[in-house]
Amino acid sequence: MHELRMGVALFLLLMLLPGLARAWRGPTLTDRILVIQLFGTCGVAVLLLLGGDREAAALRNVALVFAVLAAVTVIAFVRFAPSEDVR
Amino acid sequence: MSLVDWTLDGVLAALLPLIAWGVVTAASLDKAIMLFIVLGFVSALAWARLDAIDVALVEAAVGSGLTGALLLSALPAIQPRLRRPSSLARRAGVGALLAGITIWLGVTTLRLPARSGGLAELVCENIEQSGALHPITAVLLDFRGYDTLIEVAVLLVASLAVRAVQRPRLRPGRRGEPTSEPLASFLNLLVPASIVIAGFLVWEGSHAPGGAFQAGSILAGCGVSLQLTGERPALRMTLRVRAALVLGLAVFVALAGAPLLRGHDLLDYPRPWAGPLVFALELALTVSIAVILVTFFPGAPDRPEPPARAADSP
Amino acid sequence: MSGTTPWISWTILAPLAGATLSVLVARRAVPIAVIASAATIVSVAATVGQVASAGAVSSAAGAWGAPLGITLRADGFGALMLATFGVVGPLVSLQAIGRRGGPRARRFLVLWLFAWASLNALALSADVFNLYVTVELVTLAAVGLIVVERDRRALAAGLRYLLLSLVGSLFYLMGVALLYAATATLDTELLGERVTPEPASWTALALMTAGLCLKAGLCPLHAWVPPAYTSAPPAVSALLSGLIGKAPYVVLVRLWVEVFPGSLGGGAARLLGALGALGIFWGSLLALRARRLKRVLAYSSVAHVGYLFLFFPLGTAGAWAGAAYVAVSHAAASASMFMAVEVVERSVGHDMLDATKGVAHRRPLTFVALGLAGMSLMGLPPSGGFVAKWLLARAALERGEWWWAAVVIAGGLLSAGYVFPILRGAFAPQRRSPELRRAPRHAELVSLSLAVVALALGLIPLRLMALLKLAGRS
Amino acid sequence: MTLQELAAAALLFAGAFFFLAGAIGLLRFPDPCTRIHALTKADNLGLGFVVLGLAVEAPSVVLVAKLGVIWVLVLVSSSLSSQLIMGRAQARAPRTDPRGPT
Repeated sequence: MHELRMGVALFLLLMLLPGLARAWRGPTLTDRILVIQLFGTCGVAVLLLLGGDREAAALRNVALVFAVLAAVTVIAFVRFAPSEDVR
Repeated sequence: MSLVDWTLDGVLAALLPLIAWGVVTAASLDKAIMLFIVLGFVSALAWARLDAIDVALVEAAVGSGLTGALLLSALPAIQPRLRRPSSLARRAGVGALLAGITIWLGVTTLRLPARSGGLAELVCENIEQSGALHPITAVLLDFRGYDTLIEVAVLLVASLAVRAVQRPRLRPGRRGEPTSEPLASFLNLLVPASIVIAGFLVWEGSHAPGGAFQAGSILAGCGVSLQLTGERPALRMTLRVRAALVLGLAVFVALAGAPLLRGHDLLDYPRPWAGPLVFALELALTVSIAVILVTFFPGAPDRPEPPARAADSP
Repeated sequence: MSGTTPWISWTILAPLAGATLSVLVARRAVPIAVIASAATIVSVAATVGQVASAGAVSSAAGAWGAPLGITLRADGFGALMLATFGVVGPLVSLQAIGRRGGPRARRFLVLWLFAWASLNALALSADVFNLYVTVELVTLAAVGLIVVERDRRALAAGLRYLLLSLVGSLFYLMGVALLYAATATLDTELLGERVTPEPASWTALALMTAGLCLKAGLCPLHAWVPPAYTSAPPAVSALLSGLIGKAPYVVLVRLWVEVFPGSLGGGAARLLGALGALGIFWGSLLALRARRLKRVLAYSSVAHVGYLFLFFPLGTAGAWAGAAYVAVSHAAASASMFMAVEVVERSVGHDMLDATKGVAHRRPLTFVALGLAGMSLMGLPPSGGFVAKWLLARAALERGEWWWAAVVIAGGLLSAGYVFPILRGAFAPQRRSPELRRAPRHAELVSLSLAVVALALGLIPLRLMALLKLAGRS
Repeated sequence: MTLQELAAAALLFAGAFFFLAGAIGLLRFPDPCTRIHALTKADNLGLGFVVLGLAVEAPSVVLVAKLGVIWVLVLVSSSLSSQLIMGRAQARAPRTDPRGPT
């Protein structure tokens, strides 16, 4: 079961690569903030998977922190990011 | 460690420099910031993987969450000025120097004699007498509490310095954009959730990874959200805010000074009370760290400036 | 620690408590700062007294002791730096107290109290990681002080200083990590016993030294110094050049003398000495060419950092006394000069070199101060600067390395070249007396008292040296 | 392999599939509006299935509750984020694209 969870975690990490490609290419800031959202969710999932077979709840706390702060970046983005990009 | 574990670590280790390279070579500032936030996510995962949960918590909260928001909020002020890439030769020179140092450090680290984990044993031996059952908290607030005392002063000074140079120009909430319905209901959920989670993390800190810094960052994230959406006005330096700002340092200085009056060394907590005292200190620090982090964000001016001065800033 | 009053801890906690309180009760910031300063001065005096009578004093934070906890230790060197900070700093801060507490003066006082606490903590720390933390607080308080007037140029200079300083900190911190990995301790005394000549140790030493040299502004890493010292308010420049600029050097000396005792006299030490000599020449030459008073003083500070580094290649007790004397006398003299420039600038409206023309008759106190402090900078007897340079030159000749002595003497001549024009312009006869604005009286008095301190340092050299000899190993 | 483990494995695989779908959509879809559509699959369903997969095996109810809280938090904040991001994009769209019905 440990193997399976690690395998899924690894797979999710690999899913970050297409995200990175999108972040690199853009072309708009909107695309990039979407990538950040994907990474946040992926991060939560990976942390939960890593913590799945451990006694310590600590890793799930990291996921909790990720989850609760996920929107702050987006709110700052909406407030402050320059606006010239949307096509 | 199975093959999957190794591959997982390998992918993480490969992702970090890849993203970092992207941050450094990004053509525009906004792209660099976006990639930097991503870098924060991945390094939090890496710390978690290294079993440094405390660091992972801080990285998740401060490194990616708050820092990302802070960088984004600085973007409008600096965007037009970033137009001058340095010469290729200079960049190559700096790059070569840094690469050299990095390789040398790597070699030196690998050649270090394999010894036991530093002071870890000593920490575990003495943890019963300290004010916390989690080794990291014990080190931060008891064994090396004096370091943390000065670090808290560093945070407060940083806040004062930032406040000295902030302009009221970027004060959100003045823009007259009404809070949308979903945003309002989200904030209604965020505030209680943040308070509960922050309290939970402080409590965890006494026996598990967690503590004042992580909890403070959560509260700060909530405060920043309220401030950025204009739901709450920017922090003004009222007496109450100033009290929250200095609470952590004040409690810390008091805890450091009180033993001196009784002829002991500084920060020498009376041992039976060490646990409750450290916990009270954590609570005070949580409040202060949260307020200090919020003051870093634009929109937290000294006091309401008269309109004449607010208008003349370019 | 038992029996004796823990003055050593109060030297840090008193200013820290004062700073905390004056943030909270901003309206009463000035009286709080006065009380905290008085308490700190008493603690510093008592600590210095303890060290002078009974030798090094120490205290273990949290009663844990090394290697688990952090030790504070006041030896001769630490006591000397405490005394320097405790005399020069409060005198400079008097000008803010004298201004009767506008918001700027209040911000200045709060940040100065934080800076003072961190400087004292730095002088007393016997733990390489704690030294890092104190250096960080010194740096951030310094940045806060540079930008205290919200001036645009100062903001750029402060940010530049902050970024370069953080790079320096990063290097230092990497060194700390390596040392801890190799020896499992952070305490300087234990490190001195456990450090062995292996790649990790000297890599750590190299990283930490490079970082601290950047922070100290050793030539050729001094690019941040002139903009910071010239765009900050003069009182802040006085603190920066006189006290805060010495902080990284204090850490560096602790590293080289206590943690890596065997490293003195090697090729690296000669390299540091050579960079110091380069700094003396380059700083002095730029000071000669400078057209503004503050710029002259900023480059003069670069040159004086150079003198401090001549200690490393010489490494003898005499050279050590000389370097410590440079640190102390330059602190007083440079702070005095910056305060005098404040008076001139306020009187005339600018600080070009010719600003001093004909002002001597109208601001006699300031020009007595400029003259006395200038004597110390040039190294004329009987000033503290003279004793410092004489000790350094003698130490060089005793070791048969006359070239260092030549550097010292040449540096003195060059400094005469940039100090005399300031005074000559002032005493030149004027056809008509210039229109002067009101100048702050207390700044004049502060400048004069600092200049007297710089001069007096030359008259009581033996007592100071007796204190320094307690510095143990050097 | 017990039935419980099988169920967990299936759920985890389902989660992974939706993450894959989201990532590919983010990379391949032509414009931000469609990309955000792809992304919500990963956010809601992908994480949801992973959480379910872990919950099946969770030793205690408290842990299940905690997983649920995390999922709900991510759901709420991601739907809000999508809304804010698209709101921002649309608020500016008419300026560049005022004419021409599509």
